[in-house]
Amino acid sequence: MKLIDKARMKSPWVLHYNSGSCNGCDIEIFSCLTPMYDLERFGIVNVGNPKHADVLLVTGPVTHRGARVLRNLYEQMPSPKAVVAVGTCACSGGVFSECYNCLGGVDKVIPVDVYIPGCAAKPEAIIEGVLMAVERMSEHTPLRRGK
Amino acid sequence: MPKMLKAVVGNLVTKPATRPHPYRRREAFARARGRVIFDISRCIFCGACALRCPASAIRVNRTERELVFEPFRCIICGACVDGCRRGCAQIIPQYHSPAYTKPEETYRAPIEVKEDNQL
Amino acid sequence: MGEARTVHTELPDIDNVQVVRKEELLERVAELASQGFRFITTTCVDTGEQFEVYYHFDHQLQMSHLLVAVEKDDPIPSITPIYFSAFVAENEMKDLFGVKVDGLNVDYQGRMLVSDELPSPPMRKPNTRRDGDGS
Amino acid sequence: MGVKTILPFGPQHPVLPEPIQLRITLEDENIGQVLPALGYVHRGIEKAGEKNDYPLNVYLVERVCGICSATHGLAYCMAVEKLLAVEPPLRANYLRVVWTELHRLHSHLLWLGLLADAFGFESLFMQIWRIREMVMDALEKTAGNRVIISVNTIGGVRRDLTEEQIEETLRTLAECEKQLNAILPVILEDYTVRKRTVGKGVLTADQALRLGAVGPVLRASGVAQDLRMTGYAAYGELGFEPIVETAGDCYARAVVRARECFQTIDLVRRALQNLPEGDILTKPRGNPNGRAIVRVEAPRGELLYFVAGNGTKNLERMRVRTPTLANVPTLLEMLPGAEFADVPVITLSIDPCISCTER
Repeated sequence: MKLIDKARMKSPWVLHYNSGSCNGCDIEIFSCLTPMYDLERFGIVNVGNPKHADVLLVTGPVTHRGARVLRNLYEQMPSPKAVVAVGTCACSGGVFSECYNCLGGVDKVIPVDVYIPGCAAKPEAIIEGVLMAVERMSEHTPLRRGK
Repeated sequence: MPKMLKAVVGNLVTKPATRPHPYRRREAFARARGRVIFDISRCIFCGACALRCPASAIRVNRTERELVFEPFRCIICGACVDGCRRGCAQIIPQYHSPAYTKPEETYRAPIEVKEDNQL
Repeated sequence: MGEARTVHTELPDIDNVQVVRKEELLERVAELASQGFRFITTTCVDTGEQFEVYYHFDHQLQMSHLLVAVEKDDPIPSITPIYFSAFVAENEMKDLFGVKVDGLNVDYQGRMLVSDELPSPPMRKPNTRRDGDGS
Repeated sequence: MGVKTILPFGPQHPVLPEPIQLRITLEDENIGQVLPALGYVHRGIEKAGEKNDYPLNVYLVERVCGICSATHGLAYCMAVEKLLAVEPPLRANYLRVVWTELHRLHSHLLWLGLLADAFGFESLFMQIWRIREMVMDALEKTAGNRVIISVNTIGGVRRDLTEEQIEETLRTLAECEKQLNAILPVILEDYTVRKRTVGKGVLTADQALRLGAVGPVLRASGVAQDLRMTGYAAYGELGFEPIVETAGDCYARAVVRARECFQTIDLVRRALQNLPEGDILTKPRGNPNGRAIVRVEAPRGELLYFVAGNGTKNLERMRVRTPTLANVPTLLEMLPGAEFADVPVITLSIDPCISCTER
């Protein structure tokens, strides 16, 4: 079991979901994967399947319709898992906090581990945030698994 | 594909474009909008910044002489800086780092001479 | 169906607006279509008393507009038989304002953008007409 | 006649960075009918635009879409300026062109990268995005933020450029152009790319006009319509010729965008070299009253703002018609008959921006 945990920390796979953001943070997440910032240095791979993922990157203030998908994705992810709210909208709603179709923040729907502020969040901040999430996951692994 | 070869070979010999971010931090560009800070000693609690904030991230309580700022709601547009006539709200190039919680920042005015006299 | 607009002449306004009755709307749209106009979009403005619906068209970068004023509960005909692509704009009006549109080719039942959690059309204003009998 | 299957494509899909669902009716591998299901990104910005004071709306509309935020800010500011009868200074108009065009450049490069990624041509994707980072750095150095640059304000722009920054931006552009010259022929002449795009998703000029297509989709079908021809901001002084291709397929759309990259670099360069001296801001006075329509050319096509004011701080109505909304119906005409494996490429070819579409 130890070995698997170690492997997971060495190479966390991330899943990205846009729950109603303006695309600003999404393209910054993409920027992180490209040569200038290169998240793959840390073994971080962007995957499309929630069942493969360890870290969920969520952008956007969470719309009503997006909330259902988000909850579904979160439940599909295997434990231990971490959720990173990328951008001001995902943290608290930002400018959209008073819009009628927005819930205002990812933490209204699913528990969030790391908040990355910024509009749009800088790639450097996203890298730091993901690494923080991984660190936290390694600390809390037994807890999250219910042991 | 042969056209690509030139670029591929070029990439082999040039140094990597990657910024080794967490290990060596890049100096933020001088005019970058990183985060908003408040120099509360200059503040007169007029509330101009709170009025101008599109995300309502700033709350000013004039009677309590208190300014509450939520950095996790701030969209770093700089509207408060434009609106502040006292130079209290400022933008610095360094971005706000991620955190496990999202605390509010509360700024209180330093105790004034007038209040000292009353005590 | 009186004059739709009460804007004073000295205020800035849109050029090239033709006020039409809703009965003759389809006819006028078909006319524009035959002249090679490209449909841009519709804009619904809730004046409180009634809906003002603008239809925007473009030909060689010159805009032309049709304006229809309808009572809040009256249906307006869909222009989708003439311009297929209008279904997006008309569904959007239906979503946001609750405008009744007759004969839509693709009907999302007022749930294209707005999710089921929101009970009423979010941008509709309360009826301010004094003799208003509608809701 | 094969078996009919209805296949949902999205909302969370590896090819699409954004949530949109296409309900695709398949007959074996061929597409019969397509119905888009929207609403995953609808936030209600038009409503929020009525609640806020009109100067605050600038920051709101910039967040309609992160990729073309400068254009949204520009269009909104132009509409309110029309109502307030404010004329921005000449220097502000030139600076607006600089930032809007830099945004277009980064948006087109982003799209070309995603296109390469959709083929599985990952090396090219990385190359293009590396070039794009130069543009992002130029934006951060001049405007202060990478994506949402917030430079437009009612009556002008919020930041000025120093001589040094102009020099530096010009150098960056020259380097960018050099590298693009090395890369773009690859994407346009490569066998794989041609195989995947030529003849896919054909839209004739007639169809495009009837369906109301805008932007590169319309120009790739042979219709020379670009709102920059109307000469808003400083485009009138700088002179502008639209780029047109006639084939109307995915390949033509890629060519239009690739050629527009060079055109954009040229426009920025000329705007920077001819930057007039003077103020950058005319202070607006009063509250907007009346109605105005402004159309500008966003990276994805025509962007329309309808603004109605009633003499108070709040607007009576703000209507945003974004380019992708006009291009979605073309998908319903292009996809039927295509093979299922081509769905990502054809969908990408209109450069969908869902957060624009739904606001």
